[in-house]
Amino acid sequence: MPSTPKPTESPVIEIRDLHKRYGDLEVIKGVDVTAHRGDVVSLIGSSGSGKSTLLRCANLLEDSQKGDILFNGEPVRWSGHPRRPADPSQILRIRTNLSMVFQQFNLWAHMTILQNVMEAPVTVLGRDRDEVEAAARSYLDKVGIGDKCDVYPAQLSGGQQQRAAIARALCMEPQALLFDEPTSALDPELEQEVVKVIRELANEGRTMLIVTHDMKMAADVSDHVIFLHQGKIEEEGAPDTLFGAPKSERLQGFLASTMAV
Amino acid sequence: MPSTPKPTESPVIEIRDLHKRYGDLEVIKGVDVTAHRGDVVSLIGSSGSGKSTLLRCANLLEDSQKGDILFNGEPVRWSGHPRRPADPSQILRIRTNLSMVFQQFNLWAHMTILQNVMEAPVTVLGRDRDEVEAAARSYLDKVGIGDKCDVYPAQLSGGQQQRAAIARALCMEPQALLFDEPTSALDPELEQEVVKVIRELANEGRTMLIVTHDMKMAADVSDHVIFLHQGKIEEEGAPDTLFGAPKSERLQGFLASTMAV
Amino acid sequence: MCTDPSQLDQFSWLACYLTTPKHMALYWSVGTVLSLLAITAPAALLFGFGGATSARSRITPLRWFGKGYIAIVRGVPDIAFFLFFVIALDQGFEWIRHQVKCPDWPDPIRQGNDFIVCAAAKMPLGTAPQWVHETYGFFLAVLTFAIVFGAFAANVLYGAMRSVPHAQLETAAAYGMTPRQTFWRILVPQMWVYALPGLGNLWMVLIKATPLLFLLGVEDIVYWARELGGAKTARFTDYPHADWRMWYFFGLLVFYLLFTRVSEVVLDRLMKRLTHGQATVGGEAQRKAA
Amino acid sequence: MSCWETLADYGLRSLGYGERLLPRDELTICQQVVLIGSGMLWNIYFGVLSVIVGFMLATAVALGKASQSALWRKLSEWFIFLFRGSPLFIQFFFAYFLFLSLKSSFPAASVFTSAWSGALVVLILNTAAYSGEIFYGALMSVPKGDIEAADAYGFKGWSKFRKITWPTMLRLAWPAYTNEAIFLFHATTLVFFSGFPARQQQGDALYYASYFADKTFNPFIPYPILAGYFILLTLIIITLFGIVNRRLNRHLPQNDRPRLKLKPRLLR
Amino acid sequence: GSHSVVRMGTEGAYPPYNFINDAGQVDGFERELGDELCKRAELTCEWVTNEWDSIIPNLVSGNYDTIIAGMSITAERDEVIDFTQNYTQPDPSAYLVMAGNEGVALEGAVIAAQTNTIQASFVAEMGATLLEFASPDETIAAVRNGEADAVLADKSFLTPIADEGGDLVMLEREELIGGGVGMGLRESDGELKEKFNAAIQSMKDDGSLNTLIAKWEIGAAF
Ligand SMILES: Nc1ncnc2c1ncn2[C@@H]1O[C@H](COP(=O)(O)OP(=O)(O)OP(=O)(O)O)[C@@H](O)[C@H]1O
Ligand SMILES: Nc1ncnc2c1ncn2[C@@H]1O[C@H](COP(=O)(O)OP(=O)(O)OP(=O)(O)O)[C@@H](O)[C@H]1O
Ligand SMILES: [Mg+2]
Ligand SMILES: [Mg+2]
Repeated sequence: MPSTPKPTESPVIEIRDLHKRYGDLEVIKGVDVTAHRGDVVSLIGSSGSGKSTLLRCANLLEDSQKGDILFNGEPVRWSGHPRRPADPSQILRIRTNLSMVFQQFNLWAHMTILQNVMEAPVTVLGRDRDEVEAAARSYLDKVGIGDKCDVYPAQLSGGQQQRAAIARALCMEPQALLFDEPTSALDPELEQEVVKVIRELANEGRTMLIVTHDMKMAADVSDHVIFLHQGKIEEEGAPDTLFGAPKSERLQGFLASTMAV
Repeated sequence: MPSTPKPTESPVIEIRDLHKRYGDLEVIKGVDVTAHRGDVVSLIGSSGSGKSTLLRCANLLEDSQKGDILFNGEPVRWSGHPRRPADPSQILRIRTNLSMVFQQFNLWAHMTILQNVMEAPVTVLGRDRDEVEAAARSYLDKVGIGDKCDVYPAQLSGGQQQRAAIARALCMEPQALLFDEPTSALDPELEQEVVKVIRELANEGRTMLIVTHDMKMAADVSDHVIFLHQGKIEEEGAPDTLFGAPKSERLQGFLASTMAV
Repeated sequence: MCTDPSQLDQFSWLACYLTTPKHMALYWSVGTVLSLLAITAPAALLFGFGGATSARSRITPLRWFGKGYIAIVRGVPDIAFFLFFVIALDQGFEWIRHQVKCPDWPDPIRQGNDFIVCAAAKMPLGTAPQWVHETYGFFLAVLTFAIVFGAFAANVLYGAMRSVPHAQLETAAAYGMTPRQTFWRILVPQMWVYALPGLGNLWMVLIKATPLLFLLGVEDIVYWARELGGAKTARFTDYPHADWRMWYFFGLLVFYLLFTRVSEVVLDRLMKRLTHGQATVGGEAQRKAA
Repeated sequence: MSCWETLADYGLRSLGYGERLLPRDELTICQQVVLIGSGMLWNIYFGVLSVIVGFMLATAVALGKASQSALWRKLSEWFIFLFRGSPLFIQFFFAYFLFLSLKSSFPAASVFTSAWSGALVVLILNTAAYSGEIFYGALMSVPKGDIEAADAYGFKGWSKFRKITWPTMLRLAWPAYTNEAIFLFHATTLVFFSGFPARQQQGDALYYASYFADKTFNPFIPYPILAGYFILLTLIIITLFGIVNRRLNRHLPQNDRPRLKLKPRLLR
Repeated sequence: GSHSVVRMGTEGAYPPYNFINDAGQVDGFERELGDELCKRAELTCEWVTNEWDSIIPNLVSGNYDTIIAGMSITAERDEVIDFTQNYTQPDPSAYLVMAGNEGVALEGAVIAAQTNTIQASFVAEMGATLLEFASPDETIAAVRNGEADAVLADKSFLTPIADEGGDLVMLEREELIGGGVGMGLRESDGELKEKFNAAIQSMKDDGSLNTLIAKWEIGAAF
């Protein structure tokens, strides 16, 4: 599945020269990412290289110091200092079209799993409660925790929580999805399920940014892979070329360990 | 590294016919695990199969309904109904010889990373503060977050938190270690580092129980692999035989997905 | 010269008026109130800590004692408590001293309505100078306040201890910390974040309870403000005036507001330090503001 | 006179029904219990109404203090500061004074010179300020992950508050809020003690307790009776609030395992 | 028992009987009287103020030895404590109203009184609408701001206020509710009671008590 830019449409997600710092620590140092409709873009890189931060910026959860973020060609309007998104209705429009699976899951502790999944579609999108419930149950079944509908997050195993978080994102049926290490707590079998789901989503035309440590998965699902190193893009390209013939030394070293065993 | 029982010594960790339920849900249904000095035992199995629960039982964090747990041949004394460990001094002795890395890391939120690592050796083992600090810093360097000594857990990336949790466990220099998916948030490079650390520890004669979703890692470091399915041991053996020639259908299916890509 | 009629209506009249010995007593009582607060707050915190720890103790009688203390003292309005408890406390002390010092005393302690202990058991001794009596009264007031507010503090701390995420304690146990170590090293440091808002509130309530001091026999600022502010006829004072309580109460209002403001600033600082780097909305706001 | 008759005569005396005059001599314990209990009706009236109205106002105040708008923030901050920063009896004093002067310009305001409405207003504002601060503190302690997830899913404004923030805020605030509710009920004893005049000897529990203490010169009977009533009332409040608390915390795994019991060795 | 120092408990808020003067000291009729009585009984005395509501409980519990606080001798009180002979004649209570409102029908009026006083019970019994305030100042204020039509209090307390010549005037009508005022003592303290009784008697006999009563305008002489 080679990356096929569709020049007639503007990209769903476009990040231009983004800079972000926490206090004195510069975490993102000028990063560009473009993802068109149906694109799956993977972000790889070592721990602490800024992958989660980049996703959080894309979702407007973090302020950033410099650079642009565009959705469907529409640039985010900023204001203030430190700058932050200026237009609440724009933020809302963007976020309802964009679902995120957090690295720490962030399930709402006071709601059952089913409520967690149903909450946003019902409250934010105003969809019909019964319809949403049916959809939520089917998504929970899809990720294999249909029997855990009525328990609270604290009673789930790590992998079950992660799957609930994925179901929650899917149930929004958004234009684009942001996955932060969506299979970190999953066994290979379930990982395959998730890979299947991601492929289906891409076929439906949804755009995805995926942070992952799993090179096989990155190679498997992506149209485009970005290797982040200390807040900068060290190398990027189609998975075949990137994994097959890495150019930069850093990436070669990084990939060497994957093959080591 | 084939599993070599040392009949002259009693096993460091021995679990016999353990049963554990949460309310009506039976999670562990009679499991036996034996790990001698220097043994690395991996627990694999799908999400929700009871791996974390088993580790938590081994650490006496959970009550169990039936079965025995022995450390260095000494059985845990139980009392009460639901039964729980009866002898506080025994619990203490066991736990100081046993360090755990939690699936959710559970770093102490009010302490900096360095304090997190130093806390238990200083307060529990009563070791010299300066010596422990030196050791703690070297362990943090070893896992690659020596520069994050003075920040709080909430300011770390997922992988950094996980590494801090590993350093915390190592700094106890215990007889045995329990790792719950210790590389779930780590990139392949760091994972290799952790694998190296585990090997070193095994060479020093430390015993380890490792829950992991990474079959390569399991194959790479273990003396013995246990495949858990719905609270029971479905199959176990040396990694070569288990991964090379799985007997049970469930395991075959489970491993199929690993090879799938 | 202060009563010189020619100087009435002038600034110097006010200057004289505000420096009468009676006003000095008002200013002195400000010190009394402040020192009472300064001593009561740590004492109440201590009572609270003791109450909270015994309420979660494994030893059943101690647990009952802790829970009983919290439930009963917390259940009674402070006014009602003050109206009879100090006298009871005082009699209690004297009764104990009487048992110790005058074991051979022939007469009963209760004679009809009277409560009579031997002279040596009196608290303070009948011969003691007035300031000893006042100090003793002050001490009784502090003790009463500490017992009352200790119960509320105990409740706040008890709740805060339960708010610390269980995983944090479990981890400590897993690392071999004894319950005592877990308590002091993990639970106590972490509970403050959860306890501070409640304790801060309690401190505010405590400040606002000082007007009840006069029920305990301590002449506090409100007593003096009432006394000074009430209408005065020329027969009993050199400074007759109408009902000026309005102004005195306004002064009190300013005093309490200022005092509250200072407390808030200090509590805010404390809270900032406690939430620093924590994964909460507060910690996050602090980070984003930086 | 039997105790039942006393109950019939004085049970509703605090509201003006029953005997016109209070008992004067040969005061029985029964009379004290009945009349002080009758006075409790006022404490309950003040307490319940101001808890309910104050709760809503407090939520608004907390939101105001956390709001982006400087106007709302300042307004809430000053409100909290003023009412939390001054003793209740000073508030009563100034409120009574204010209502009196209002009365001279607006005759309609004369209702507020009576305790049942004037003191209620003061109590509501007072508890709204204290609880508002508690709620604000809890708002700041909500785990940021919860809010981020809500943000990320496009929750905003009211629905974000109602669905995500509010339940967690309440859960965190509840122990302190329970304290505040208890304080409020206790504070109702100040209404007649140093605030508003009692009319026709219709007062609250403390009013009657001090009446008896004055008549019998023995504080050790009426005040403990009053204390008993309040302990009972407080236990009821704690129970009701405890039910809510359990509901707010129902998602947390139960750790209330039976504890190790130290067996008493007294009988050996 | 024997008293090396006799502690005299008073309220300090009831002029002319007792009040705190500008110097912050207890002053008034009872201060002068008490000092003189102590001199005659050859006792060392010390003045203590205590809040009115708990003035009797604190006496019986031994926190001071006498009450000398304008306390009328009543049967109820006599059951709990002992009184010396009275050192004033019974003081009538009087009504204070706004100037121009002298014609008010008291039985149907709103009458203010201080909480827990004999006047409060009296108003309740006479059938007027009783309005109770915590302090005497507030009862006066209530008349001024129209909350009450009249205030009922001890005449000697109201006289100086009416004398100010302001907006308030005293009615002719008086009520004889109080007894004479005496010193309160613990029932077990008979010896002290005798000493003070003797001292009061000697002041009555030599007329010095009447001089004091006249000086402080307390009421009728003996
Ligand atoms: N506190 C709890 N209360 C009730 N059920 C629980 C609780 N903790 C775990 N469970 C259930 O026990 C089962 C086993 O959980 P466990 O955490 O051991 O799984 P696991 O094998 O570690 O899975 P994972 O790989 O996803 O972490 C799961 O079905 C889970 O829902
Ligand atoms: N709240 C924060 N305050 C300060 N520094 C932070 C904060 N959050 C993250 N960082 C730092 O920013 C850097 C990038 O963090 P980020 O979470 O983006 O890493 P990551 O690439 O997702 O790593 P991982 O794979 O371990 O999750 C890290 O060095 C981290 O310590
Ligand atoms: Mg990350
Ligand atoms: Mg697990």
